[in-house]
Amino acid sequence: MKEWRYWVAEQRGTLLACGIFLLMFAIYTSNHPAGFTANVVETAANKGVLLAFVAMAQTLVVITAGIDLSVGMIFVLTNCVASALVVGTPMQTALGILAVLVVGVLCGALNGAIVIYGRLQPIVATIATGAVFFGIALLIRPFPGGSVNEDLADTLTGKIFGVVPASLVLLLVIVLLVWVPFRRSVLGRGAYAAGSAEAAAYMSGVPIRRAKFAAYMLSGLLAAFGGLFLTFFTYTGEAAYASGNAYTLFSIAAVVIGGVSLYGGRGSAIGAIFGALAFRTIGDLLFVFDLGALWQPLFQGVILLVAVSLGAFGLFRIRNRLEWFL
Amino acid sequence: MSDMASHGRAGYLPGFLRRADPAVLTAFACIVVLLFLGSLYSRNFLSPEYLLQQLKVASFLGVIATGMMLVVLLGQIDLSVPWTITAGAMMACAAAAYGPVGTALAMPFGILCGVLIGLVNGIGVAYLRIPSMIITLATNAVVQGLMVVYTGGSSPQDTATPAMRYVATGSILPGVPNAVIVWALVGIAMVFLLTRTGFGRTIYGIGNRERAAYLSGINTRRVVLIAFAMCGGLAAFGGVLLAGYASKAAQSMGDAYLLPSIAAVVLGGTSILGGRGSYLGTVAGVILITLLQSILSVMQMPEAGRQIIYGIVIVAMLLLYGRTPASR
Amino acid sequence: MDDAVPLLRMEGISKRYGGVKALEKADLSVNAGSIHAILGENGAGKSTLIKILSGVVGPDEGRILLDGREVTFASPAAANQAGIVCVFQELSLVPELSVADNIVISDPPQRFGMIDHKAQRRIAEEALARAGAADIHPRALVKDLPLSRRQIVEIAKALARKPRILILDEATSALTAADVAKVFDVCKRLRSEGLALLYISHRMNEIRELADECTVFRNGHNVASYRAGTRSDDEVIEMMIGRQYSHVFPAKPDSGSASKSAPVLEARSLSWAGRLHDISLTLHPGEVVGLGGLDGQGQRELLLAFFGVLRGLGGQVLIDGKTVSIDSPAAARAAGIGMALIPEDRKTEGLMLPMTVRENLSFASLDRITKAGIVDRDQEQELIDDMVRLLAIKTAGLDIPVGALSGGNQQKVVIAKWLMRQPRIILLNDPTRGIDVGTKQEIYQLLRKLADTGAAILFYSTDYDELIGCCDRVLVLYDGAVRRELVGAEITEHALIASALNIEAEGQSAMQEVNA
Amino acid sequence: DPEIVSGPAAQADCFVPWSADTQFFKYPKKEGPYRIALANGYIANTWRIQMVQTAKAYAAQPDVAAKLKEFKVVSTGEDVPAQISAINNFIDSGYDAIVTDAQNPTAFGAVIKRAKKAGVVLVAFDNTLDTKDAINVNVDQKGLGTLWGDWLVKYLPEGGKVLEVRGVAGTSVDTDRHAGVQEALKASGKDFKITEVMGKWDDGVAQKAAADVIATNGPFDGITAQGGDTGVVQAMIDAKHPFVPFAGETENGFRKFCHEYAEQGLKCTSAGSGPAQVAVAIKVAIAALEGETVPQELKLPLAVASYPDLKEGQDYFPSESNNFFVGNSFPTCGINFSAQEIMGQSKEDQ
Ligand SMILES: Nc1ncnc2c1ncn2[C@@H]1O[C@H](COP(=O)(O)OP(=O)(O)OP(=O)(O)O)[C@@H](O)[C@H]1O
Ligand SMILES: Nc1ncnc2c1ncn2[C@@H]1O[C@H](COP(=O)(O)OP(=O)(O)OP(=O)(O)O)[C@@H](O)[C@H]1O
Ligand SMILES: O[C@@H]1[C@@H](O)[C@H](O)OC[C@H]1O
Ligand SMILES: [Mg+2]
Ligand SMILES: [Mg+2]
Repeated sequence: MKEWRYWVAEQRGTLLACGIFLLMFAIYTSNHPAGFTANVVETAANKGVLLAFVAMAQTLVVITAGIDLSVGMIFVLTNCVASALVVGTPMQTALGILAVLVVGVLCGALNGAIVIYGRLQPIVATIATGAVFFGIALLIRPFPGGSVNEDLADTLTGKIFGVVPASLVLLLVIVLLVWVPFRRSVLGRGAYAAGSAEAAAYMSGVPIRRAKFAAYMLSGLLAAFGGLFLTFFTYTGEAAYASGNAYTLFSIAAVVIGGVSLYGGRGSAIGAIFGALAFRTIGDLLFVFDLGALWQPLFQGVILLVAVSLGAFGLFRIRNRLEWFL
Repeated sequence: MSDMASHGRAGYLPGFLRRADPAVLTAFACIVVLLFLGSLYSRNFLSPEYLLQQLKVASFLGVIATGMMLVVLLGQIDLSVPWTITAGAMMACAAAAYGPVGTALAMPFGILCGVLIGLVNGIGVAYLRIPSMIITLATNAVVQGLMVVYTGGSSPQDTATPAMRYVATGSILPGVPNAVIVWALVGIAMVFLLTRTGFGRTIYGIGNRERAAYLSGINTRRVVLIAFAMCGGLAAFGGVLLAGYASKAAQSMGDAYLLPSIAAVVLGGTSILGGRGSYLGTVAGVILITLLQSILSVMQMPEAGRQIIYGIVIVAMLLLYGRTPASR
Repeated sequence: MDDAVPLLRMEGISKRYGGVKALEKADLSVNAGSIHAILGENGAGKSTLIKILSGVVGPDEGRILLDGREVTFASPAAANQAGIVCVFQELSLVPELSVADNIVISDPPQRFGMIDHKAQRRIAEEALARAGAADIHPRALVKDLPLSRRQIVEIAKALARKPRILILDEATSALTAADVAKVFDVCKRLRSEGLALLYISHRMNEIRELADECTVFRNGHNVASYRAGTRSDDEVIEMMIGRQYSHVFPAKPDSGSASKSAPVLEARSLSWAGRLHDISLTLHPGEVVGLGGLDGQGQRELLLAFFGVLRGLGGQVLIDGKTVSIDSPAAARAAGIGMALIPEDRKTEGLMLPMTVRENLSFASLDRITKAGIVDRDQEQELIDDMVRLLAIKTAGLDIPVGALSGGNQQKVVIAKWLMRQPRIILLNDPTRGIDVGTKQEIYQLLRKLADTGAAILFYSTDYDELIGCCDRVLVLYDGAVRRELVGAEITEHALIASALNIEAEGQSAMQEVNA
Repeated sequence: DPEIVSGPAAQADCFVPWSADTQFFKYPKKEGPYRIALANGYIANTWRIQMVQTAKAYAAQPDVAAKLKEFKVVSTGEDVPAQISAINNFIDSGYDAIVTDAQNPTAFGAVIKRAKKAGVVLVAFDNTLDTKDAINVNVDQKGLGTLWGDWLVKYLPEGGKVLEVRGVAGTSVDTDRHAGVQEALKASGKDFKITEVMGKWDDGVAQKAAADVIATNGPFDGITAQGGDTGVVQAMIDAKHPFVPFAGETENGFRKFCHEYAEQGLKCTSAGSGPAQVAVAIKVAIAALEGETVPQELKLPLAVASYPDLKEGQDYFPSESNNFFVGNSFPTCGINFSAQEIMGQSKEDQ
């Protein structure tokens, strides 16, 4: 095999997700009454980036062969915290942002501690911590409200030079500052190894607990970036139970569309970002196709079903039935 | 050590006792502790009326969790439970609009709809090898779409039939709600299925290692398909009961059952990775969750506190007995 | 040398797993610059000993002295630090990572706190070359490699860690002669570099060739240590199994007597996915037919093809002279066909480890022991009793997890679960891998007994001795095709190796005759 | 930008300002026909489905249809950002007015700015927006709570134990209604002991919560519930709880019960916000585009029906589903849909 083939094989999931997204986005913008304009892209980007953060957060945990059903609640909780703290002078705002991120990291650390050191199954552990996070969010914000530094918010949700959505730039920066270093670090590799074959990794002397713990903490951090950005986008905080759960489920869908294996050890946060953008575009398609209002949820459901079934096409190429069970 | 053929008879304990692990016992102990704590707040928590009422409410979750347990034993999960419940309820009520025949067939029809949803899940998981977490998420969205279209598109009949009401709220044995009897029957059937039938063995086998089960000549895909269909049917049955209980079907009725049904199964000691768990544990888990929710609700705890305590109690109980073994 | 402090001493090591004493007051002493073989039956405690040595599990009692100083290892990483590196019996590679990632996994080269891919690649290439596997691409994913290649990667990974003590726990069990030879070269080179090697294997010839010192384990305790070459094989085996040991292989019937009956299984021009080419063969009741050749030449695929696992098969399969299409193991085991497959990897393909011995034994026969879907427990018990007796399965009970049995007994459970169906055609995929000599012998005898009662057996083995000792005929595969058929006295080590390597030799003309 | 003018509004019977200090808007007159969009959020409950159906029916009425070039509906689910983005998209696509049932009252600041800049009329109803820059149409949620509280005070002159079944925690609708109930009971000066549970506007949840609390804290002298009322009554029946005065919403099932058990003590007031308020919202949007004066906050009358005046065929429909909100007309605005008409209409429609 040529070198580039190995690269393509490694990136297959990501490339596929990227392809799906580009196709869907092309369909969307070419049918949009306003067309492919900076405003339309900005709107789509803002909405997509939010989910992209949560999906990245989910990815980190999924890579370790875990799942985080509390990720949406961390997102909601940090949104509520941000709506209380990220205001005032630039200094206060900066400290507020720091506090929000710390809250996210702490939530992730709590999950990690319970799963890794408490040895509980991630699914149930995070169902439970999700309830706790939501409860705290509700304490902070019994009703929707609060505020945020609007100048900063407008900058980050607006356009740079009137063209490039600032949200995409922000996302890129976070990817470069958080994901890439993690991916290329020993701990990052450890997280993959633990997700792929924990016992083997342990026997090989990989620091799997530390690696998984780091993954959970960074997951909390990324979810907090999501919560922060939600606050910039909405100017407020809200302890919304339904949307917390919705983001959790969306993030799982995004991660899968993004080529991240739910069995752990395979996939990348970049893929999950494209998965998130593609998932969001499913919703946007409602806007350009003239569907009866009552048919819209069904339409979204069917597209989602098709998108997640795409991976199944590979199945027909399988010629050894034992490969079903990998 | 010599050949141990003679040991055979010792294995003749009833299945549920043989499998009764410390987790199940601890779960039941937790129930007692919860009741005790509740009784400190109000003596009424120990009254027979309250306990029967709890059992009745628990039986809806119980029926739903039964199906969930089946797929969890396979190492899978069913996230389509919320709208499967709703679809079961709505379709049962819808059938009642079609004269006496419709009324008579309402319950089976509702359950059948759940089975169909389960079949779609099962095909996705077993034949298309899509991770269950994701295919069931998608079918949930599709069923939601169908129900929204149904509710808005044709004048819906959403009143439960008298039979549904009777099954959910009547009592054929004095003092014992029918719903509890229904759950008991479902539970007995499930215990029998899991411990005495070949199908039950293959469920555990597949949950442990599907590859080995397949190479043993088991049609594992069919078993997975059937398990999902049963899970769908049981969720829909839960919906039918709920509709009977509330005497009507409503869109959001399934939302409150997804996470509790998973939590109940796991609190009962069933491994979320599949292959290990007993029905008795699920019973304990269901009662635990139901009691916990009820006690927090009645204690006038504000929602925020209720969520926090709910989460902490679940983690605490799991730390008590739900930990995976240490690797060293 | 004897009065010098040994590089490693283990003293009074004990370890229990629940009620099982895996080790009891075991001692071991290893010198630098030597290869030390550990021998013993399945379940003798060999793996447990080295797991303790390499920090995977902690001992209940006893101490480890390295250079005369007492050490304790809290983790494999700690043992690595001290220069102890182990190639485990259960592979410790991470399938989703690349070969290079795996080779450097315990201590990747770093620059600015991040993994240095260039350096990692260099290390990997070097280690692969030292292990004699320069053909493996460092970027290939481990999960895409066949088992034999993985074992080589595992060895390369161990070498990259620059060990002082290198432990190979059945590291060659899935390797063919050619690969084994390469590994031996490596071992010998390392010895000359002053390393200590601990070598565990059930293959006597390997130990004969390689070892300087030997320690024999039985029932969790070291029963003897001796310099290599000072004991005969039979003596060693008797130490291991603690009883008299004679003929390994049962006598074969007159060659050709079986092939006079009508074939039960026949393949005509089977081909599949570019991995099997135009394979034709016949299998008669009462025959043991071997599949030979280098590992990975299509033998496994051929067995899977018969067993209904492969899709898109070309050619025909005939049972009792009638064409059949078998599309699943369920169809293969059905009445009228009656096939059984003892799979390659008992842990993932043969058994459900956490389930009980009972459940595993009857798992393939559930259809036979259920009436209206309900398990008939009395009938189940009877069948299980028969099988436990027939195969002399050693277990502390039928209701303990099968995973608690030793490897050899696990393998017996796999075989028993299929014999319970009384199959007419038995396909075996390297069934004695990692099995001690005593158990192997029992299996050979069993196979012959089954053949004598009319079963047809198709037997793939990576061990040439086995093919020679057991088989009436051997089909040697090369690149997915039958290269040569050896019958009766033609089955010699020389012929097997020559045709496996596809060497132009005197075999060539004979082969053409066969094909004609 | 709308000009801020003084009242009264055009069509003053319908466009009732919220309070004395409510501002009035006059938008620059635009030529019709108009492109109007409805940006709904959540869709999967009967109230919302009824609302969407009413919107479609209203837009299809000949006199309304004549003024519309396009009427588009999008439901984005419970996710606030998705709804915000939908509105942004409508603005960017040049719609003249956007009507919305907002998932969150405070999150739409940036959208409101953007709509204002683009000269788009933004009307929120039901779940309205905390803003002075868009038009809000709603019933008085707190007033609804007050109405319920007053009803209980009237029937329990000596005070007593009251069960309050609340809605979804954290929503303004729930908080406002709750505050209304509490204040009314407190204002009575009588001794009321209130037990609260969360019913989530859902019959099943409300029924379960009510059954629990009846078993542990019952019996009660009076009950108030927002949403899920049918389930609460069902829980009383199942627990053989005596029938007591009940203040609740407008579900048909609830009203059927109220009728059936009135003589046994289930004396009800049934009041709430009809889904038809969407039609009022559209009506205001058109008026604004036509350059008429409209109030910034518009108060709709509550649809109330109380013991002993519940009329069959008008206030409740025995042969119809339990599951729709009966109060669905605003006669002062000329909006007179019956719920059955709405829920049945689309059969021919599709
Ligand atoms: N994790 C475990 N749990 C329970 N029993 C165990 C465990 N590991 C090993 N044993 C038991 O300890 C004994 C020694 O096992 P060990 O694996 O050391 O044997 P071995 O000599 O390596 O055998 P083999 O040649 O089959 O690999 C066996 O009886 C085995 O069943
Ligand atoms: N094993 C390798 N051999 C040679 N070059 C490699 C190897 N792995 C990665 N590279 C090169 O290193 C650069 C980064 O690769 P890539 O983005 O795949 O790394 P990554 O995904 O961050 O980490 P990993 O290599 O652990 O997968 C690319 O130029 C790639 O071609
Ligand atoms: O106003 C509420 C509406 O927003 C919700 O959708 O259903 C219940 C109503 O009370
Ligand atoms: Mg890579
Ligand atoms: Mg071993």
